[in-house]
Amino acid sequence: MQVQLYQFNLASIGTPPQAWIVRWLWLIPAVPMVAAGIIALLKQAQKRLSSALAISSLSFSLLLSLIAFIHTLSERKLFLYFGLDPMVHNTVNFAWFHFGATRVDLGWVLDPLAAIMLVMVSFVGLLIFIYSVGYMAHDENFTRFFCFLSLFAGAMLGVVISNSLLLLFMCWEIVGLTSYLLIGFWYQKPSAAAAAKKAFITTRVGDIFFFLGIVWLFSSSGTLLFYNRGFGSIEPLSLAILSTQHAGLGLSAAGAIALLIFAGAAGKSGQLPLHVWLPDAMEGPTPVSALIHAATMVAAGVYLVARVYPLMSAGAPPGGTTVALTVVTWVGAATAVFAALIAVAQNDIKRILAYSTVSQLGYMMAGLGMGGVAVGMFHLITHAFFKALLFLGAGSVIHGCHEEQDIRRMGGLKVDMPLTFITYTIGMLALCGFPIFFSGFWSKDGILEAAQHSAAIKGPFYLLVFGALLTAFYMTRQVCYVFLGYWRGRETAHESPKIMTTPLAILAFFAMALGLIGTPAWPWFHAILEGRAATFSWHGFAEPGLGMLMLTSSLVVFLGLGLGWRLYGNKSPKPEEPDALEKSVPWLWGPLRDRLYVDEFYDVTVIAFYRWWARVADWLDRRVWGGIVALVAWIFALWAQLNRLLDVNWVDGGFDKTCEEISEGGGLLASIESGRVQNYLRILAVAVVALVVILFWSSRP
Amino acid sequence: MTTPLAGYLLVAALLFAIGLGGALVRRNAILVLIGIELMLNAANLNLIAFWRYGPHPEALTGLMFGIFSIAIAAAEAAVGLGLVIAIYRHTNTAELDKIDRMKG
Amino acid sequence: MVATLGSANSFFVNPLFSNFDQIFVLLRDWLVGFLPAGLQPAAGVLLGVIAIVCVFPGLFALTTVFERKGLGRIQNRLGPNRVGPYGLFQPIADGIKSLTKEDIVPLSANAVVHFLAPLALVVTVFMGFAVLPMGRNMVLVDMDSGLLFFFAMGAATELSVFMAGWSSRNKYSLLGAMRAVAQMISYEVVLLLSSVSVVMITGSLSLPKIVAAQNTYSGILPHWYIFTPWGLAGFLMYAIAATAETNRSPFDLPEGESELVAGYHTEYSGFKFALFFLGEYLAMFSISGLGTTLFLGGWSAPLSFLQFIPSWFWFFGKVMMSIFVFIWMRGTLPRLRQDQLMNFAWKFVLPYTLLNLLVTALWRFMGEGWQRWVVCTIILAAAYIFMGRLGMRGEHFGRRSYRYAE
Amino acid sequence: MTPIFYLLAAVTLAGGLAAVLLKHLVHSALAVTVAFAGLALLFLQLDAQFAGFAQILVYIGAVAILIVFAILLTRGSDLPKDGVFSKTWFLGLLIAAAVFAVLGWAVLASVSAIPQQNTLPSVTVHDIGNALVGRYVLPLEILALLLTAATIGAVIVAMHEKVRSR
Repeated sequence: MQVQLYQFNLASIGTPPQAWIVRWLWLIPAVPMVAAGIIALLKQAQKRLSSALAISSLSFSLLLSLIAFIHTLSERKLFLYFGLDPMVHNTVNFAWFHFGATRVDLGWVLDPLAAIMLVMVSFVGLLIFIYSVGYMAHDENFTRFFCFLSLFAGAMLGVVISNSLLLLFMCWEIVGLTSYLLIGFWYQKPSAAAAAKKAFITTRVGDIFFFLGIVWLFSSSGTLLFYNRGFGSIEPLSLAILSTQHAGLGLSAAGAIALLIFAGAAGKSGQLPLHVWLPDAMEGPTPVSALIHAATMVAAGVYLVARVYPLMSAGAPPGGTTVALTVVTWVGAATAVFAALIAVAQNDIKRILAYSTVSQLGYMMAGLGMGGVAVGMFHLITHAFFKALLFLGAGSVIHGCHEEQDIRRMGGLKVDMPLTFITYTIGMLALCGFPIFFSGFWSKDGILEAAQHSAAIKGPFYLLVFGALLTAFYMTRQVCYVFLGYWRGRETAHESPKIMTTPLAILAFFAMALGLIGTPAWPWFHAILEGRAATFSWHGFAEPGLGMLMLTSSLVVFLGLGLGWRLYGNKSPKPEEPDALEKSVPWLWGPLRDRLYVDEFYDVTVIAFYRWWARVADWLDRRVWGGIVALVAWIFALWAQLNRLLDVNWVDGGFDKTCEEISEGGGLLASIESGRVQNYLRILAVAVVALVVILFWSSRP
Repeated sequence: MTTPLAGYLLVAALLFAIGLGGALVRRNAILVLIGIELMLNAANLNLIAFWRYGPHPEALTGLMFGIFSIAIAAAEAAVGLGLVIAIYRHTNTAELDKIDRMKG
Repeated sequence: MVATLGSANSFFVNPLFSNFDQIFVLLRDWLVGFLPAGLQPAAGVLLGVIAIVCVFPGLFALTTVFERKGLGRIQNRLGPNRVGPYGLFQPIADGIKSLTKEDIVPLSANAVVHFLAPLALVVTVFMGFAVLPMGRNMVLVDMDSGLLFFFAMGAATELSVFMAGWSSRNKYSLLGAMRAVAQMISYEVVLLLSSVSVVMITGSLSLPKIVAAQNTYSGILPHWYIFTPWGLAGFLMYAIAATAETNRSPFDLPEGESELVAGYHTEYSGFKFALFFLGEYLAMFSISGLGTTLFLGGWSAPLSFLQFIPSWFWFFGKVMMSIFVFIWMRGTLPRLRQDQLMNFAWKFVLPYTLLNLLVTALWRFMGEGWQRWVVCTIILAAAYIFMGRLGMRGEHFGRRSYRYAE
Repeated sequence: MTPIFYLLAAVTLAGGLAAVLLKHLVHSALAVTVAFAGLALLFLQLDAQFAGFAQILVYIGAVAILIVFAILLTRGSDLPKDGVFSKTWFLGLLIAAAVFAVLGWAVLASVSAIPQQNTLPSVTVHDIGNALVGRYVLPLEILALLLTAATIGAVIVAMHEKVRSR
């Protein structure tokens, strides 16, 4: 069987024999998806079974992901040992369908990028699954929730391992669908339903551009596979062609396609013009916010950009950059500051985190734009851990405060919820980029360093530094409101159950420890993604300007923390009281609180246009088309009346007569049906004898 | 009887006739089923005899038919006897000439 | 069907070991050598049959003492200790007693069927031994489809049990027979399916080939199937089914004394009863022999340096070990209820065996390497835990309550 | 045409005849078992080892037991009052005889025309297994489906109907 499979592959695709794990990689997304299917068939009451199914399926995926990761590492070690290029893309491709001479291929890929993402998604996902068991314990739609979560995890893992832009797009859309379903999970709440719709439609805007990009890529390169032994669409052969075609506006075809794909990524990752859905998405259950809208799905956009990075950077002069990357950089940097500004003036605990997520995604995009795959991906991974931690911490706080989400009605929780407080603080310090001990510092530092080295323009660098200041400030504000001071809510808070705090602790550990694999002294993570050997040396710190930069960013963080402490520290203002910042700079507060009027802007432009267009369409429908339809209906009614007259008078009489005859004949035949089995058997046997006799008689010469 | 094949075929024919006779003359539904099983077995014997003495024994056709029909007979017996039991529950008898509710 | 007139193969360099290992085969060949060549195969088979017919009833006699003494030990009493040294001649006394007892046939019993039932049982059980390899080259007939033959013979015993129960015209007998048949059918499915996984790996239904496939060593450790995840699971299922198939405790409901007097052989006495008794023990031997062959490496030695000990010693040693476990279980476990028995068979053992089949296929499919160990073990263990929990759902044993007669 | 064949044929036919003629249903069932066993031995005589053992396993191990169970469940072991043969038994006998006459005539008339080979076909279980999952895999799957459906169907048909009080 094994041999046959291999031969089949060889004959149809030309893939060489692959390791066991590569051939079975598809199981990683398939198992949670199958689990989702099974859970969908379970009754709502079977809570334990459904959660056990979901968790065990994702554990299985995690196990396979770890095997895949180890496989990648060992392969890399082997290749490095023999002095070969360690950037191996293990692919398994197969033809989905043919039309004419064209063939659409699908496939999956195992390379360092995918392997790291696999481990991250399945690990964080698993922790959040476990957390959800506690968080959703009393929800009556528990089973449905786990069905969606499993489906999401499967689709997200599918995005990660796709080797075809088309397969990626399919999984991408399933991810979008589950996001919609989960945001609107409490669809009885009008706000949740509206938020779900908003998320779906807004990301759809980006996806249309994405799809255009896919079509363009297919028409000009003839394949949608990323890697196909030198013939994939983002391998040098195809890139050389793409980067020489001109698409107008000074762009090459590669650049234009990259920008279109980036539009899709921007929609998913909440980049600047399309970021509006992400804060609203916090209407969903908190584990969803943590899983989808902080750790994994929104990172899918970043992952997509990292995946098609060769396309983005195609045709760049040595040491220079391309139009596409510049756009990515500026959009990212602008988003980072823009969202951080808004986050300063929000009062909903999850909304602050949502804007913070948008801002951090901007960082990742900027990092990708300026520093390459490794820089952006490192921040993605560290962010996934500490942001999931923050969201789960927020969920724990909300759970403990009896579904209260307004930070002005909390306070003093460090006494009531010590575990949550400690882990949340770790997450907050990691997010702020507190020096040395927290992973956020190293990943953010990498981005800043890349921005500083980016020769052409310094704008993004200053924006990002300002963003870092704001990040430290608003996080301090939030922590002060929630955990310090005294309790301002109604009922007293309580600590969450073990099943919720355990994932928090694990995530907190990683939020601190993950920084170790990406320090300048031992850039192991970057080495893996860029195919270099990882060496440990303290000289990594001795790069020119690095020390200065680290000092600057540390100072900025301390400045932010200090500012926050000065304005909010231990003060516990009353809920009605105006915010400290509002008191000092009221002219700035208003616009920030109202999210810089982006929603309103969309309301009066895009949505107003659609309203007007809907009214026009409605009028057309009622007056013009409706009239025509009514006319046609009237004509047919007339015709039907005529037919009825014919039927009653002519046809019915003849039919009745026929029926009588048939029923009489039937009665005659029915007398054979004695109802006794042996009678039938007897007739059958006689008939057989007769037939055989006839047969032999007729065949005689 | 010149050939062994004819011998087997005649035995099968006789067994078939015995089975048919049983199915026709007995009143109990279970015995009718037994008769039918005998007929089926007679057919099996034919299949295997043809396989053994036929022109292409290496093609396994007759043997496979035989094996498949043995397996199908198991299904047939299960369903048939299940039906007999169900009928017995409804009519409180397994005598076939008392069961004629399907009379047309 | 060709008898293997085994020539002593030169597996061992030392002729002494080899001769000792093949002693029975050589003996047979020597005896047969006196006859004309045309009669030799038939005579060889006949000798084998005579050997089996003599050896196993002898073993049966030994086992009865062994069992009674063992049970006595477990129950803190002495057991038979009057006839001969340590009561070792007890079976002889029992045999004489049962031969000389009056043969009672109930008046309303169906005399012919009543007479045929024990015969049919013993004969079909004996047939099963024909395909068991009891040592290197020591198999009566090496059939291509030996395993199938074994199960076909096993299936035929059910009918004789029914014959015994029905012909006695006694409601206890009939109930016992129906219970026995239902139980044997239920567990026969499991027995077959758990053996199928071995067939899947070996690729043969021939029992000597199955043993040969296990008779290799890595280092000093043997490649018995029980040392694989699927083999262990299959063996456990096989052992459960075998216990039920032979009506042994804790599955001995068909002869539950407290409910059914003695089950289907209530109305038997004297030598016919002894035949039933014999049949039951022979069934135990044969099913243990098959389990040994399928999972425990048959006649192969447990460690490679122990190969100098003759192969038949290992076979009979393993069979006697299984018999010991049977006795041990009888002395230890309480009897199940009928519904528990059926539920256990159809809701746990059968699904798990089916899963084991899948796992076996996976094992075969994944090829060499450590991954298949991990994956198969995880699947089987997870399924065991999961199904165990599912099975225990709703089984909340309340506090035991007593109702006394007033 | 060996004596063994005649013996086996006689046993088989006697078993079948006894099954049809015996008054007592359980006796019939036991007699039909004898016929099945005889057939299995005939299969062995035809060098179809696998089919022979399958015959024993399925017919004696399962079908015979099923029949016996059905007999006991329908109280078939009590003798009926008004005879075991139906009123039209003579007609049935006539038809059966006619069928046999036609079949026998057909066999005798045509068997000499068929080329016959007497060499022993060497078919191992291995070959049968390969054929089952090779050329005959589709019938095998369909058969598996049929068996599943038949099992479920038989259980549902024979199950006690629950009283629908609600």
